Amino acid sequence: RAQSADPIKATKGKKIDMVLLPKFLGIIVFDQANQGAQEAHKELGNTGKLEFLGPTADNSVAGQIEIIKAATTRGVNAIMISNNAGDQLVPAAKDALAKGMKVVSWDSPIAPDGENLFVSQVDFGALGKTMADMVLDIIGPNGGEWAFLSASPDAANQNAWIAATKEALKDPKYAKLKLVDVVYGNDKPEDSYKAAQGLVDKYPNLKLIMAPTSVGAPAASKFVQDEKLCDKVKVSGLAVPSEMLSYTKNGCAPEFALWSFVDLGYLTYYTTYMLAAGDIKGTEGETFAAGRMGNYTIEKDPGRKGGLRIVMGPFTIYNKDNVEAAAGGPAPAATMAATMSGTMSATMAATMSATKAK
Amino acid sequence: MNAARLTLEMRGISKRFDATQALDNVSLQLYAGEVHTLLGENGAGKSTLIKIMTGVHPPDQGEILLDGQPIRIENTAQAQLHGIAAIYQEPMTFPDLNVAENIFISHQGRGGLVNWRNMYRDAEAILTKLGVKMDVHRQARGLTLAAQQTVEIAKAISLKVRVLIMDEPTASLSAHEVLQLFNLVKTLREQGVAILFISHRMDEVFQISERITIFRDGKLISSAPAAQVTPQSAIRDMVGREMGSFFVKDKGERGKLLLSVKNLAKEGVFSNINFEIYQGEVLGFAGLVGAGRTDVALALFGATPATSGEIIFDGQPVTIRTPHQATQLGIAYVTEDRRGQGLVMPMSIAANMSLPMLRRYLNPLGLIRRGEERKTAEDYRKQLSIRAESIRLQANKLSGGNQQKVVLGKWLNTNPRLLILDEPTRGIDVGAKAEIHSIINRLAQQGMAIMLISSDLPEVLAMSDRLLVMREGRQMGIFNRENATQENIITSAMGRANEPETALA
Amino acid sequence: MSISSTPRRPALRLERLRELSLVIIIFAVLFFFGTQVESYFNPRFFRTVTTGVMIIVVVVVGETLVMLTRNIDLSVGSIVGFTAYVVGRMVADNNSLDPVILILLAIGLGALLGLINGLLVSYGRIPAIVVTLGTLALYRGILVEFSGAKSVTTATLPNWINELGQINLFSLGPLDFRVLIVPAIVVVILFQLVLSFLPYGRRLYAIGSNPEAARFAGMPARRIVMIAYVLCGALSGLAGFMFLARFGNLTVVAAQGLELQVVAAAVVGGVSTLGGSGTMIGALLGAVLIEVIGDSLIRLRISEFWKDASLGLFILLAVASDKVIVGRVRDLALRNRRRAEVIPSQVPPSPAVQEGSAHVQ
Amino acid sequence: MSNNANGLNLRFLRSWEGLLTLILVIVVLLNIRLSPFFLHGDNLINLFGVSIEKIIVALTMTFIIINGEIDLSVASVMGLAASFMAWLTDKGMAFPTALLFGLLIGLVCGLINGFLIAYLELPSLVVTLAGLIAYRGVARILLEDRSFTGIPPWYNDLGTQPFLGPLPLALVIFFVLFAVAIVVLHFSAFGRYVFVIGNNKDAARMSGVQVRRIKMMLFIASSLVAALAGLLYVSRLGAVRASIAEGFELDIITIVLLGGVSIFGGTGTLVGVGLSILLILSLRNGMSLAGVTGNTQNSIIGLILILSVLIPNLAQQANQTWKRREYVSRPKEQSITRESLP
Ligand SMILES: Nc1ncnc2c1ncn2[C@@H]1O[C@H](COP(=O)(O)OP(=O)(O)OP(=O)(O)O)[C@@H](O)[C@H]1O
Ligand SMILES: Nc1ncnc2c1ncn2[C@@H]1O[C@H](COP(=O)(O)OP(=O)(O)OP(=O)(O)O)[C@@H](O)[C@H]1O
Ligand SMILES: [Mg+2]
Ligand SMILES: [Mg+2]
Repeated sequence: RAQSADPIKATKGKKIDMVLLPKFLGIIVFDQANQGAQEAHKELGNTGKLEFLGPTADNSVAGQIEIIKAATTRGVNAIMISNNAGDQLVPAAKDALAKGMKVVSWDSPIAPDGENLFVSQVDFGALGKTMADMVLDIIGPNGGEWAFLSASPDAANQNAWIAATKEALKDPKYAKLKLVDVVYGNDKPEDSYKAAQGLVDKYPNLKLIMAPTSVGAPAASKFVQDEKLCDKVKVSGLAVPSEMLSYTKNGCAPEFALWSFVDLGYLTYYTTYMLAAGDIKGTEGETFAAGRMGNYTIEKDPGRKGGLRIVMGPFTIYNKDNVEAAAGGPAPAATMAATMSGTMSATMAATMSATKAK
Repeated sequence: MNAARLTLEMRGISKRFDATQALDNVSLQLYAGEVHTLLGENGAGKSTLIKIMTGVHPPDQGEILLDGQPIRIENTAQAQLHGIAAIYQEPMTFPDLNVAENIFISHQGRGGLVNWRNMYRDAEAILTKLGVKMDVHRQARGLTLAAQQTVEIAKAISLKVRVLIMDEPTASLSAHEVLQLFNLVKTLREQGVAILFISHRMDEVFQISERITIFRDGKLISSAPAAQVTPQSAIRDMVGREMGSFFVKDKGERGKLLLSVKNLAKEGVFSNINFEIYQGEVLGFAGLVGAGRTDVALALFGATPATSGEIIFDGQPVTIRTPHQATQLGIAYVTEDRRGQGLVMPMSIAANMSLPMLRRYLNPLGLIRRGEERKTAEDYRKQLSIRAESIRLQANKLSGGNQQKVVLGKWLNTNPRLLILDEPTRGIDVGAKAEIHSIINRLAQQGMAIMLISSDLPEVLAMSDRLLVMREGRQMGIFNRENATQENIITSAMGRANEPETALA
Repeated sequence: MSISSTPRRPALRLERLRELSLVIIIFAVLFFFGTQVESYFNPRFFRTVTTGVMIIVVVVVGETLVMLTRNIDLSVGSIVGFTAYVVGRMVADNNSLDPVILILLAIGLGALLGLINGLLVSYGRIPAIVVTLGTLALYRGILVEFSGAKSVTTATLPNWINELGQINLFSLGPLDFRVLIVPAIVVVILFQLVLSFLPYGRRLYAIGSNPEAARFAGMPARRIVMIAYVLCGALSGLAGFMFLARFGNLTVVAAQGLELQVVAAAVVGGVSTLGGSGTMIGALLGAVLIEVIGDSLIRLRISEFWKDASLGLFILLAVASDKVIVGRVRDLALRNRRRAEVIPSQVPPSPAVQEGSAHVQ
Repeated sequence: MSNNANGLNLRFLRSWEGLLTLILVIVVLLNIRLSPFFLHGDNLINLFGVSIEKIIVALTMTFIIINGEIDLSVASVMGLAASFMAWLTDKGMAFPTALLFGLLIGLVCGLINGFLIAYLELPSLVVTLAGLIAYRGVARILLEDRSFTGIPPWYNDLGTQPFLGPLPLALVIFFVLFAVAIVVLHFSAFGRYVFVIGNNKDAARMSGVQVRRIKMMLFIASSLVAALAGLLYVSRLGAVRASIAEGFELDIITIVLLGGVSIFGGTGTLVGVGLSILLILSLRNGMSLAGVTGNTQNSIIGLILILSVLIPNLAQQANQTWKRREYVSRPKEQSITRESLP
């Protein structure tokens, strides 16, 4: 990001109809993304419409396809998709592209030929490493058994993060961290709670549950707290600070991470608007100014052959020192105590030492 | 009887179902302590009148008065509040409840707790009074029709009623149970209950009634004290013409042996059944309710296969495990339970008739030739004088007797080699009964073998060439026409002479 | 084949038989896993099963009431989610809300939703499955619409709710009985008594067994069915509160799909979808059986991906063996006594007819 | 209720189907008014296209429900057929052969369901609920968390490109199956038996109908068609995951029930189901075009489902009460719920 000296600026006030499509409705993070998108919508003075349309949780795949199809028919100018349907969205998305629509994925990408580009919240490789670090940090150098509690086997981003983490684990310094299982909580608190319960039943020596899902992490924390196992089994993952406050404070979930979904929605909107307005072409190397978030450059996505992305960047590691401040609301990244960029190591280390200092 | 008090009066009642005028301006008076009998052909409107009395159907016109006061009856609950209870033509039991509960379900008010012990005790007492012993703890599911009917009777008489309506309560009972029922009716009568009784069995009617009212085509034809009515005049009023003599069975030619049954048994149900049926022969089955005749028929038809024994059909030993196999062999079974096993209620008469022989009505593509189907149904409608506006009418819109005729027609149409008739004339009026008897006669003459199960003793006696008597799952003997007298049969069906039941004979 | 003339004691009733057979199967399952899994029988497992089953049990009791009348309530999942979420939000906004009032609110809200179902089914004369498929979507839709996608989290709940799930009622040796299983046990016992001894309960059976006969017998069938729905809703509301207390973190999709688990538990427990048969004890055992299978499979350490296939297989096996056991035992019982006897009695007809004896104390 | 043998007749048309037609006309008119895109050829194909697999399975589901049973496992069979096909292709089997095996696994599922329901006489609700869990589970075992994308382009084109005129293959198959289903259900002996069994299983058996065989055939057909639909779904999506088609069963059953088929069996027509398909699809399409999605869309469909039965019922009830008033004055009416009448 922020490489070119002369970033492209958005042409305000155009009429561009846009659809923001989350994985499904009813989860706080997607609503936050919508908040960010609405903010950008106003800021850019778009005279078109921004619609926040999503399927239900139990009909996500078919529902996403239906919404894309309808948007294509209606001649919407651009659609922003958090893919929950794996590669199954590709034909519908290709169709949309063929009709001249702009398709931008965010949060969870589509296969490259079904989109213009992907607005990535973080660098997936870096996130994998961060998760490995958090595990190491929490269960200590002596290592032990730990497991993933993911959303669903079909969530592209979750799978990518798990894969990235496994990749990172190859580093000898993680040699003693034994990843024993990956289970799924379907993005429902009760299923996640039971999945955590299952993990603990299954692995008596389990030391940590890593839940890279905003629904799974608090549910797993609640379970270990209910079973008074917080001393034995810790929880970490990606979660919303306000939902983790008490668990972080009482030590059940000492450390977790998240980026701002408001920012993600804002950036996605900005990118898509500029693409649809013709300000940017969506080619590699273009650098543009995304309002309050600064400048971004379109680059190759190392994780997806032939894919393009922009990486939003900073995300935050939360612990008992900063979680309270953040819990008030999803604060913008800039105000956070410890932020990290795509190539974070320095700040990371700082955060780590902060935790260990205690 | 002149002193009798008018309890319930129906004035100028009319009721129309689509194209059928079921009742046309009829009036009826029920007096306290009097048995009033309704007579009429199948479809004359008897059951409809009753359903209006109990609030099942609203009348189109007319009014109902209780003790001279006009009353409104919009549903059965209200009828019950007025002290009107009915035994309907088709038993209305609750299959998942046990016998005792079935009897007392209407007693259970809103408050309080169910006292099971008292309920079982009282249920047993009532059934004892009815002259039957039944396991009151048993679920009603799977009870024979006669047993269900008995439960219904027990239910009705257990209520404290002022008007008791009985729509063909005796249709599936044998002489013994009928006698017990009539004894009960007499005590109710003494207590001042007004009783409305319906039956197609003439001897019963004249035995019990004080007053007889006759319907034809929904109209009231006559209403008079029983003493002024003779069976002949009653039949004339019902049918609108003179009727020939009663049953006739020609002594037919006995053809070759068709079926022989050896040591047939079904564990816990019946055992050691041995008989033969020849072509052109009518083998009657007599016995009390629950003797196991239906079970033997069901075993032969493969519905509930026997557990041991031999069946030799047309010279070949066969095992019949499903009704489908039986029909393939050319066996037809006219069930006694027309509602449960005979008819597909919401379907048309035509569809019901063609069902066992559907393949006869298929074109080469496997599609049903509706025209042919209707033609057959039309034929049987005429032959059996089924009272229905059209053969497209749903079976559940027919009167009880007419439903029975549809079931008969359906199996006659298969032209079987062995025809098993289980209570074939249950609920069928005198005119049609004679018609059915002549059909049976004709079929036998044409060489069909017929197994006739009937609780109507005069009927089996008159129609059978030989008569097999069963009692409690055992075969008591086979009587030839010559020695099959009423006394012989009853004695045999009730058990040996030294048993106390013979007191009845 | 002699006939005893003394009245028989009631032989094993079909319902008892089913319950017995389920108990046998549950023990068989426990035994099987006991041999497969090391230290299978531990106190935690007991807790897992009891706490896992308690919410379902409360709902399945309500569902059974409805199913007995030959109806069905598919909206229970949405009612549980709705009440859990709404009550959760209320108490999150006002932490000082009295617990008793909160629970009553949950029950009342559930009852209200149940009342809507009941009115539509019994007075609107709409097939139950149509109504409750509709309200399944409707109640959930309203919840999603008005929640603004916010979650209820433990952080916003008062402590007493968060801790409710961990309070131990008492311990039996190493076995802990959590306080939240009390409502489940009470509800099962209470409604089993209702079914066995209240005229209302018997009428549920009657209506489901033969609706036409119920009408002819003059039962107020509409009211009875409606009350069943209201009770089912109220119990779902109670379950909603339990859901809140147990999971603490709720999204708007809370308890989605619960209806299938509930219907499965009921049907496995011997409640007929055609109405008229089933007991609360049976439904409870059905729920326990499914929970035990599910929890045990996890202990097998099979891969996550094998879990569902094995669960489905085990349910099938359980239902099939239930069928076989019940069938066998009933055959045996039938063989040993004669069938439905309608036997001429030896007692001469007595002149007096007992009048309208009451069996309701 | 139906007069005619197989339940297709005019009186029925005047009530349930007539009502559906009326609502359909209203919805279509509204759609045309509210969205300029509704009548576009593309959109009309789309209207079917997005749900084509569901409506194909709705056809066999109609038979099953009229027969008095239910098949909750269809969506899982769809998923299993697709996953099995994908897994085999992945293991190196030729794609067309793998497709055949996909159908074959559907047959196996049908045999299992059918055997347990028809011959062991287990309740279909439980059997197919267990099937719903188990078949999906097998799909999970095969594909785990992987996504299979090795679909040959020609197959993908079948699902996305026009096949006959402007119609894609799946739509052509649907129309053919619909015609066949109407003939079989309403004009053939088999269809007659389906109705008869749904109305009165005992009477059917006692009339020599081979109840078990018919049930067996129905469940096999149901799973086979579901497998076919699953494979067609793959051609439209171009990728397979183990979760493919998850949750479709409820939509499928809703379509059939709204079509006037009684859940207790014995009544219903394919005309009604056809109308119900058009109605639900137009509704969904219209709402999608209007930007109404997710739970709101479902709620509106739920509401319409209820209202479409409620309004005529209330009208009829009011009419009856009025009639009764003529001879009685106490307006309290007591009767039982309609659907609980046998
Ligand atoms: N629900 C209904 N719908 C249409 N027609 C009906 C209905 N119920 C009865 N009917 C018709 O009304 C007429 C009178 O029937 P009802 O049952 O009163 O005859 P019934 O005198 O009791 O005859 P049976 O001796 O055969 O029992 C018959 O023609 C019958 O078809
Ligand atoms: N205990 C039982 N369980 C299930 N079905 C039973 C039982 N007892 C009898 N039945 C059924 O009752 C029907 C007929 O019984 P049964 O043979 O005793 O009657 P029957 O001798 O013909 O007397 P009826 O004069 O009443 O016709 C059959 O369907 C039989 O299977
Ligand atoms: Mg009659
Ligand atoms: Mg009999």
